[in-house]
Amino acid sequence: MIRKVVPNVTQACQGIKNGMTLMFGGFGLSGIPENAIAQIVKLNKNHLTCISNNAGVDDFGLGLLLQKKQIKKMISSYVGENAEFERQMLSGELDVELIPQGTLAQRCQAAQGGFPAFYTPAGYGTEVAEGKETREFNGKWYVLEKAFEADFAFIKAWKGDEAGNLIFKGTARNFNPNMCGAAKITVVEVEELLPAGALDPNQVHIPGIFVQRIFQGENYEKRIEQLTVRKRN
Amino acid sequence: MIRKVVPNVTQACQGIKNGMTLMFGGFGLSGIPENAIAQIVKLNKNHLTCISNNAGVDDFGLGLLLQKKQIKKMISSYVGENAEFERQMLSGELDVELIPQGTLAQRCQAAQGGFPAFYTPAGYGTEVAEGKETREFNGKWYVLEKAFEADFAFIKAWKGDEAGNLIFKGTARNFNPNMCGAAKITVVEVEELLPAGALDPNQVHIPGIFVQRIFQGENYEKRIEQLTVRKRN
Amino acid sequence: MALSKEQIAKRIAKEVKDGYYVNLGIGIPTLVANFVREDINVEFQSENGVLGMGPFPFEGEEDPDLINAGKQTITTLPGASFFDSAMSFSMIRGQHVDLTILGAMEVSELGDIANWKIPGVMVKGMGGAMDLVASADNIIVAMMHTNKAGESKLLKKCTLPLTGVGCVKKVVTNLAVLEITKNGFQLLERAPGVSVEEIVDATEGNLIINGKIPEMVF
Amino acid sequence: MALSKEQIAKRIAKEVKDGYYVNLGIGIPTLVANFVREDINVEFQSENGVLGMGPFPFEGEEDPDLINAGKQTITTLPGASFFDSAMSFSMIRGQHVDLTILGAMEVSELGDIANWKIPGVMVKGMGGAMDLVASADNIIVAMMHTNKAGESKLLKKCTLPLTGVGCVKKVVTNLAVLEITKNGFQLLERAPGVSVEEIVDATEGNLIINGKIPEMVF
Repeated sequence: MIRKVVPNVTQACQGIKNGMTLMFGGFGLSGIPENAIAQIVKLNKNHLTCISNNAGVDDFGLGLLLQKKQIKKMISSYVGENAEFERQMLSGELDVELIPQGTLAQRCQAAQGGFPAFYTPAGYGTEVAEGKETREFNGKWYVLEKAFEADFAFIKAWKGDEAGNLIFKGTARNFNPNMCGAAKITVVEVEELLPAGALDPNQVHIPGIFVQRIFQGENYEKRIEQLTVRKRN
Repeated sequence: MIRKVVPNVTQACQGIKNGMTLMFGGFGLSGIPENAIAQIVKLNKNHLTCISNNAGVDDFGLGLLLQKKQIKKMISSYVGENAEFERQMLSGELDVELIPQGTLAQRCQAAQGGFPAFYTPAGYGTEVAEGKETREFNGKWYVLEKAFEADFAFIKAWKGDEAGNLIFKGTARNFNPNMCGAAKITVVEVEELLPAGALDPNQVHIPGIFVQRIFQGENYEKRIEQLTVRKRN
Repeated sequence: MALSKEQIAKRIAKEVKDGYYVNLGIGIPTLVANFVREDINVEFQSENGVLGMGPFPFEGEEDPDLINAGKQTITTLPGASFFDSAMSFSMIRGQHVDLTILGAMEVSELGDIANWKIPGVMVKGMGGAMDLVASADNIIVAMMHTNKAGESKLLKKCTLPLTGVGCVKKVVTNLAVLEITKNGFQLLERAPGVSVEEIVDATEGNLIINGKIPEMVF
Repeated sequence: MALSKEQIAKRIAKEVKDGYYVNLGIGIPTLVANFVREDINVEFQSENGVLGMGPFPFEGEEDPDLINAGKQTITTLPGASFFDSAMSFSMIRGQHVDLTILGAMEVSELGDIANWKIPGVMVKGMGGAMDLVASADNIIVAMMHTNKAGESKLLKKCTLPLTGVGCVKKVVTNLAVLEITKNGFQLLERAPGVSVEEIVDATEGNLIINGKIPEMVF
């Protein structure tokens, strides 16, 4: 068994440099690597390119990096919950590349799996396809999209073991598994870190081979963005 | 919940016609759809194109279809355990397309996921790439491979529920999940068919949306091809 | 009288058939789930990674690890499953989802749709919409017939950046049900009490009116 | 004296470093697992969908749902995982596997490899070998130096259909350890008691001999 455990977030985040490209798992505020984000804020690294489906909210998630203007460029599919983001984008302070959500997922998956490029129908005929190669297969048009190239992927899992095997919970799974192994170094924080052998090998979502560092996360806030409930009868 | 259950293998295999393209899960004899194969032998459909990593052994698995000369063309990555297969291939009775195993998996995955084509390094510079488009990305060469187009996918899962959700066991998983939803109709046989709600939604390997028909399989032989054991001390 | 958002959702719910997997966008489409007939079997997919969504949770039972694509807390029904984003879009791109219902800022008579960006004013992003409209065979748009300035949202040609081209099959607005055909918007039904003339006035794109147009029935 | 298959495996085992994920091909490569130092941590991947393979099962404990890519019954160690074929080749193609050891019929001085087909005689198929050799940075070939007819398997140019081009990094045979360099096979070590002349005679491809060639140490 190859051990991937590091003792804390400080060591897990070693090696981050100004100007690097970082991936972050999560959808909205669900399944985001809270500990790693806090550490990157603390490290005050800047000129970062961040790949993440969303950009957090004003005072949480990647919004914390935006507040401190650590982000030079955002690659996302939806950023609609963040006023500071919108301000920086419209003023031109922040470079933003908006891409279809499925394309975002597959550009991660391609990086993980050694595919340099793939054809997808998403965005054909729109400004997303501008400057990109397009091509017809079986009478339908597709856009050529490339694998991401990133330095770090920051992942949040539910349970993990010392070998780096991961299990995600509910819809906190989202982009997290797709980003594992999609960057040079994959750093995972977990709610529960277990000894090797504690996870059923049949139920592992992501094998440890895609993970370089794993650590026990702390103090999860797990904020809810849109609390929607029913009244009990 | 959308119910996918059919009462038996006869109904599960309805609609198979001579000349169709069929996918079969399994690696060697592990995780093969034994019930569906027996039924296709019984139906005596022929001129079939079969997509399967292997071709079974002389008297089991897809070897049973080969014996009865029901297969016109085999698309596989490795066929080394089958004398009748080798005879039919070398004599020219059987048309064979051998492709890299990872390419086979990804051509299934592409069909499942609506990707018409992808670039892979496997086979570049070999006869596998002959007649195919090749292309350089970042200094490395790749071959353009296309998604499969199949009529039926025959899948063997361990547990399944009425909604078509599937869990596979051990290395009997192999190509089975990749072939689900990769053909017009996906037919699944399971060792244990459970009511909806019996499977943990977090542990489902393949959601029912990729499955059209599911049935309780019977009389699994689960032959072992290479029995290798240690002596107890 | 023009329909309320709930009524638009109720009318669209009639398009949901037994055995459908359905993806609902944010806004009016989300409301459709409340009006689907109880005697048919339907599963709702949300592109953030869940199939088999149920109603909102009871107060106090919300789970931050269980949300829909609108970031709302949800529940699941028996037979549900969770999956990653890549698999989610395999469902969508691979045409395993039978019906997609989404909102729009503009729809053209050719079936083009714009719903993600107003240059210089608002850019929320396309989210999963571009994958959905590029892939799905069956796309219904739910929206108001006109914008807040009273201008038609059913146009000859979209003025905003497109989300997808030639993909919308049907539009249900507060005034009418329309099908996109080769020649433009074919008027199928009108809201109860709304006249054909009102619809003509509110529609900039080519409107095809064949015979008597019935009122919607819910 | 020329090495036995076990000795070839034993020598190759020295190339396996702490923290490596290793994929072992059928034949001699499979034997390598038996000789890896016990004080280092290594995980074996098998492309049919398992990481963390252990030894063969005890008699009576074999499981038909638990095999390796050679279709042999196996066991798993703590920290193991199962996955589907597409994910398995994402590990391989994505260069997450650190070392690939496989057999060959022919290797050329340029690092080309042929191991899947003899036209008109034998076609077993390439299995996962083409993905492995096209992707891995670190590929070691384990094979006999000559074929049954006594002809060299280390050639200027492969005569059989290729599995991959310019990919082999090292070759360990029953006679020698050789590295593939720009100029051909660089002789690194010779089997105990085997002379450099014997290796020269058995090698058709360009052989580079710099200085005194040490005997292998196990």
